[in-house]
Amino acid sequence: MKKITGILSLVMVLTIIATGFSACGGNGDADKNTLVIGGIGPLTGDYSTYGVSVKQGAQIAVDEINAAGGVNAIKFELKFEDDETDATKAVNAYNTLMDDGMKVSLGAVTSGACIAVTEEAKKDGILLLTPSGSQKECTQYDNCFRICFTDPQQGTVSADYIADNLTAKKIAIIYDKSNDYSVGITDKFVAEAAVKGLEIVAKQAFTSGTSTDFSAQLQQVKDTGAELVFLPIYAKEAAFILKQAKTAGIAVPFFGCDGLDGILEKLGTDNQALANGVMLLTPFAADADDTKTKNFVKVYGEKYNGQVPDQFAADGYDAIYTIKAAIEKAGINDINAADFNTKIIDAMTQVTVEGLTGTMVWDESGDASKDAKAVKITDGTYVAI
Amino acid sequence: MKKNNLNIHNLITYGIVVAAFLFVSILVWTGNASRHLQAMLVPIGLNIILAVSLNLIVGFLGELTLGHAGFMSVGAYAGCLFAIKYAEILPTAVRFPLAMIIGGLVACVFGIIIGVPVLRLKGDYLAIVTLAFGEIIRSIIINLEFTGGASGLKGTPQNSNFYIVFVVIMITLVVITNLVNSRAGRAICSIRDNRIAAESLGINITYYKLLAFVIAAFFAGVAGVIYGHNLSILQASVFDYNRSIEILVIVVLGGMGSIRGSVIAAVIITALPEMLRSLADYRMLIYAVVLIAMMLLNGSQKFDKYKGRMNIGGLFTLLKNKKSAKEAG
Amino acid sequence: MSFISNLINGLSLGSMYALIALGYTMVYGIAKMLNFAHGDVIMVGAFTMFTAAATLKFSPAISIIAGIIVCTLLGVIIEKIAYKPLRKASPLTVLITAIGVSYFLQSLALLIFGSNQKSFPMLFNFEPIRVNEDLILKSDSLMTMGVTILIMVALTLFINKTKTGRAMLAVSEDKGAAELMGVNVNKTISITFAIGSSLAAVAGLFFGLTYGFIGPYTGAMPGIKAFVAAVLGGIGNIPGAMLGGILLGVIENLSKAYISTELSDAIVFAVLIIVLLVKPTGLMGKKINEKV
Amino acid sequence: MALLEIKNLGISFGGLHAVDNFNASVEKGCLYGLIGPNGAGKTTVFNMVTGVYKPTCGTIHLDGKNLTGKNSIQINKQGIARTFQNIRLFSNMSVLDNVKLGLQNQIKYSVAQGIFHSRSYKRKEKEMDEKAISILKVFGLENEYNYLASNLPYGKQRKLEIARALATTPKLLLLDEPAAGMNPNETGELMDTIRFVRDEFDMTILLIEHDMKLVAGICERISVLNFGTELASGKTEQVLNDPRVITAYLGE
Repeated sequence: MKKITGILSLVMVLTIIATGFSACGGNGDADKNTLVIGGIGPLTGDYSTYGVSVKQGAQIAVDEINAAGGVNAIKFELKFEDDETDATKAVNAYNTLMDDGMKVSLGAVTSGACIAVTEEAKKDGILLLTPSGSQKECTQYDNCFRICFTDPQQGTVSADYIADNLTAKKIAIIYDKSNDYSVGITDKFVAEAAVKGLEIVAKQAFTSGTSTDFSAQLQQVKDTGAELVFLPIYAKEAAFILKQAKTAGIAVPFFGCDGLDGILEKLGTDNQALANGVMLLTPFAADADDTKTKNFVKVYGEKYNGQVPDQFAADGYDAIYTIKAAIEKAGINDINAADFNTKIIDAMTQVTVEGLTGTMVWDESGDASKDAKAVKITDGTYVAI
Repeated sequence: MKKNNLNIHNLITYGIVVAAFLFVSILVWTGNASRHLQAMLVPIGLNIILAVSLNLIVGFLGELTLGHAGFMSVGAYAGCLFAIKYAEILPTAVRFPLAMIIGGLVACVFGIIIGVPVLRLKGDYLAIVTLAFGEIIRSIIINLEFTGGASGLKGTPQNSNFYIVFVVIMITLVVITNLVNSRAGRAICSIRDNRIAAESLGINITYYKLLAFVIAAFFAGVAGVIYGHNLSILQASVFDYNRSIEILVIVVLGGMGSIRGSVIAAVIITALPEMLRSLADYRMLIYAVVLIAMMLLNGSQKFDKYKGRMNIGGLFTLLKNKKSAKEAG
Repeated sequence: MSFISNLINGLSLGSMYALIALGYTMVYGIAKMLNFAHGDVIMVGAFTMFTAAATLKFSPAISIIAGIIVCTLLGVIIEKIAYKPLRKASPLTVLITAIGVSYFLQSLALLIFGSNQKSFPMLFNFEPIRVNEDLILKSDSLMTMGVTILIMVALTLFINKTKTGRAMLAVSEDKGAAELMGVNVNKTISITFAIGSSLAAVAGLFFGLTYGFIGPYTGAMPGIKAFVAAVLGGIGNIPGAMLGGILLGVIENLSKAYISTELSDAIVFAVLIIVLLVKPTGLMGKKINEKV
Repeated sequence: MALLEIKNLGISFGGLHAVDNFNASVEKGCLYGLIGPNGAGKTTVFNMVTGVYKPTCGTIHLDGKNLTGKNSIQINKQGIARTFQNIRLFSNMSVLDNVKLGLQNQIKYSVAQGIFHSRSYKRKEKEMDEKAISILKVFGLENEYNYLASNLPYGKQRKLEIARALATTPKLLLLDEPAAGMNPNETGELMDTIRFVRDEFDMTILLIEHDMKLVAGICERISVLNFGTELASGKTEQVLNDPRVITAYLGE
C-alpha cells in the first residue's frame, strides 16, 4: 500500500498546483467587450436531457445575437458547466464560471442546484436569471429572476383550467415524489382542486430514476374510475406512462404542465399516436404557428442533428434574449463598468420581452408573469384549445 | 522502537494535511487561489472525513458497507434542523459545533439500530443490506414533511468554511489513527484478519464490530452536518447509493487500511472530475477511464515491479528495507 | 379482479428482474465478482438493436443477433481488459473497477446517442390479450416470462450437464484446484462472461420491447434491482435468481397497489433486509460452514 | 477433581455421528494427548470444548464449572485457549500485536482512553508490550516482534500461535497438531518448549498430534479416537501398546 500512496501524493500535489493557479488563465476575455454568460445544469446523469436542452437553446440565442453584431457593441459568450444535478457541484461550477469571467449567471437548470447557486450569486451581486428553476427560493434574492413558471402557479392554473373548461370531475394524479417540481405542482393542484370542487380519486407517486414500470399506478387509476389523469411530471417518464396506459387499456385523457412539453419528441415517431388527446398547459409549443417559434425549431433542428426543441430549450433561448433586453434597457455599453450589475438588475423589472414562451414582464419577486397556452395533441401536432 | 515508527508514520500523515492546508491558505491569502479551488475545499475536506471514517469499517474491520451516505444524511438532517431552529437563539460559535455533535450522535444511534441486526451478515450480503438501509432512509426523508421532502431543507445558516473543515479533519484523523493503534483498534483489525481466532482469544466480535460501525457513523454524521451548512439547500437525492460508492472508491483507491491513502485519494477523486471540466463532453468518460486505470495499476501484479521503481513511495520502501536489513545484520 | 391484475403486473415486472438477475448471478456464481456493469451491458445491447433496426434498417432477426454478438464480445473484452489483470487482487478492487466500467459505458452511450431517450423499435408487435374488460395480459410480459424460464432451465442444464459447465463449477469452487485438474481457468471465465453478457443482450431486448424507451442510464436501476433479486434468491444460485426476481416484482407491485406508492422502494428494501436476517445467504443460498 | 471433565460428549452433523460418547478427564498440570487416524473427530472434540460447535449431547466442565453450550468468547474467558490445525494468525498484523491481542482481556483500558492516548493508555500499552515480549522470549521470537505475522517461517508461525494463546492466561491450553509441518529438529525444540510452558506457567495442556515421537515423548496420558468413538485411554505407554490402537493405526 505504501507504494500507492507514493504515486497518489505526487498526483495530489500536482492537482492542487494545477487547480490553484488555473485562475490566472481564465480572465483573458474580460478586456474585450464580451459578456460571459454562465449556465449550469446536468449534462450527464439521469436529468442530462434538461441541461442539454437549455444549453442548446441558449447557444442558439447567443449565436443569433452575435451574428447580428451583438448588443450595444457587446458580444455574448455562453459557457455551460455540468452539475450532475448536485448542489455542491453546481456551486463548484458557478465558481469555475466566475474564474472564467462570468458576468451574468443563468443560475442552474434544476431547482435544488439553483437555490444553492443563488447564495453565491447574492454574494457576488451579479444578475442570476434561471431558465427553469421553478421552486420559489430560486428567486429568493433581489438579483435573482426566472423565465419559467413557478410550481405553485402551474398547480393552481392547471386545476382552474380543468375545472373551468373540461367536464372531468374525478381526477387521478401520477407524480414524481422525488422531484421538487412535481411535488410542488401537485401540492398546489390538490389544494386548488378542493376549492374548485374537483375530486382527487387517486394520488400515485413514483421515483424518477428508479421507475420504468407504472403498471401498479395505472391499475389504481383504472380501479378508481378516474376521468382524467393529471401528470405534473417531465416528458421522459410521461412517455413510459402513456405507452403502458395504452397496454393497460386506459382511455381517459391526460393533462400535464410545461414539463410534459417535448412529449412527442420523447415518444419518437413510432409512438406518436400514444400522445393523441394529451392536453398540456405550456408557455411553449414547438408546433406553434408564429414565425419566431418556427424559425427557432428550424435552426435548432439544423444545428442539433434533427432534434426538436422542448420547453427547456425555449427557456434557455428566452433567457439570453432577456439579458439582451435588459442591457438595451439599461443602456449598457461597457460590461466592465463598475455599475454593470446594479444597472442590469434594475433594468430587469422594466423590460418586456416577447419570447418563445410568451410575453414576459418581471416584478420585484423575480417571477415572470406570462400566460400559459393550453394545447391538445392531435395526430402528432399541438393544437391550441 | 516500534512505537516510534508508528508515531512517525502518523505524524507524516498529519504533516501532509497541515502542509496542504497551509499551502492552500497561503494561496487564498495571497489571492492566488481561483474561486473554483476555494469552492472545492469544503467538498474535498468532507470526502476526507467520510473516507477516513469509512476506512475504519472497510479497511480495518474488513466489512463492506454501502450505506455511508445514509449515515451522512441522517446526521445532516438532524444537525441542520437543529441549526435552523436555533439560528436566531444561539451564536454560531456554539450552534455549529453543537449541531455537528448532534448530527454525529444521531448518526451513531442509527449506526446502532442498523448495526445490531445486520452485522451478523458478511461480505456482499452486508453490502446489499447497508445499501438497502441507505435507500430506505432516503426514501423516508423524501416522504417526511419536516425534512422538506423532495424540495429539500432550506434555511440552514451557511457556516461551513475551509478552516472549520480542517479542524474536523484533524480531529477525525487523530481519533481514527489513535483508535486503530489502541486496544480496541487491534481487536477490530483482528476480526478482519481472522474472526475465528479472535473469538478464540475471547475478543467480543459483536461489540467491536458495532464500535467500528458507530464511530464511522459518527464522523459520517458530522460530515453531513458540515455538508448541510455549506449549501443553502439540503436535498435527500444527493445521499443515494452512488454517494456511498464514491466514498468506497476513495477508500479502495487509497488503499484499505491506509489512512494517509484515504486522505490523498479523497483529494484526487473529488478534484479529478472538477479538473476535467475543460474536457466538457468527454469529462465523465475520461474520469471513468482514469478510474479503471488507477484500479488496474493498484491491483494488478503485472505493474508491481514498475511501481516499485517509479515513484516516491517505492523509494521510501527501498530505503526502509535497507535500513531494517542493516539493523537485523 | 384488480388484485389479479396487480399480481399479473407484478409477475411481469418480476420476470424482467429475473431475466436480468440470471446473468448477474451467473457471473457472480462462477467468477465470484459483482459485475456492476451488467446493467450497462443491457443498455448497450438495447442500443445496438436500436441502431441496427431503427437507424440501419436491418430486419428484426438480424438486429437481435447483432445485439447479442456485440454484447457477448463486449463482455469478453471487458473481462480481458478490466477484470483479468485483477484476478488476484482484492474483491473490492474488482468491484470498483466494475463501477468504473459502468461509468465508462454510460458516458460512452451519452456521447454517441445523446441524453434524449430513444424509442425502441417494435421488433415484434404483439397485441395485448384481453381476457375481459378488467383483465389484460401483456403479451410482451408473457414472452419475457417464457424466455426467462427457458433460459433458467437451459443454464441449469448447461452448468450441470456439459463439460464446460462442469469446468465452470470447478472454477467457482476453487480456481487453483481447477487449474491443477487441467481446467483452463481463463477460458472458462471468458465463457462465463460471454454467456452472462449475451443474456444481458436478451434482457436489453425485452426491456426495450416492454417499456419502449431506452437511454444511456437505462441499465443502472434494473442493474441494482437485479442485484437485489439475485441476493434475495441467494447469489450465485440460478433458480434462486429467478425466484428472487419474481418475488421482488410481485412485492414491489403489490406494495404500490395496496400500501403506498411513495414508500414502495423502502418496502422492497425492507423485505430484502428481513429475508437476509432470517436467511443470511438468501432464500435458496447454501449455508456455508466455515471449516475450523 | 480433574481440571477438565468431558462426559458422554457427542455431536452429529445431519445424522452423521462425528463424535459419540467421548469421555476424558484431564488432571491439572497434565500433558494429555488426543490421537487417532485422520477424520477420527479429534479436531471436532477441540471445537466442542472451545465452543465453536455446540455438542448434541454430553457435558464439559472446567474446574467444576459447566461450559457446555457456551460460545468461544465465554469459554476463553473461563480459561481455555487453543491453537488451530490450519494456522490462524492475524497475518496482516505484527508478531507483537498478535500476542497483545491475547492480552486483550488481561490488560484493559477504555475505548476513550485509547482514542485520547491518555496516561493510562501509555502505561497499559507499555505493560502489554513488556508482557508480550516476555512471552515471545519463551518461544525465541522476541527479535521478530516487528515482523508481519505472515512473514514468519512456518515453524515460527506455529510457535507464535501458542504464544498468543498463552497470553490469554488460560488454565488449559489446547494445541491442535503443533508439530505439523515441522522438521525433526524443530519438533524436538517444540517438545522442549511445550514442557517448559507446562512447568513455567503451571499449565495443563491437551494436544492433538500425529507425530508419535512427540506424543510418546511428552504426553503423560492419551486418548485414542477412531471413527468418532473412544478406542482407548490411559497412560501413554499402555495405550500405545494396546493391540486395538495398533490395528487402528496400521490396519489389519
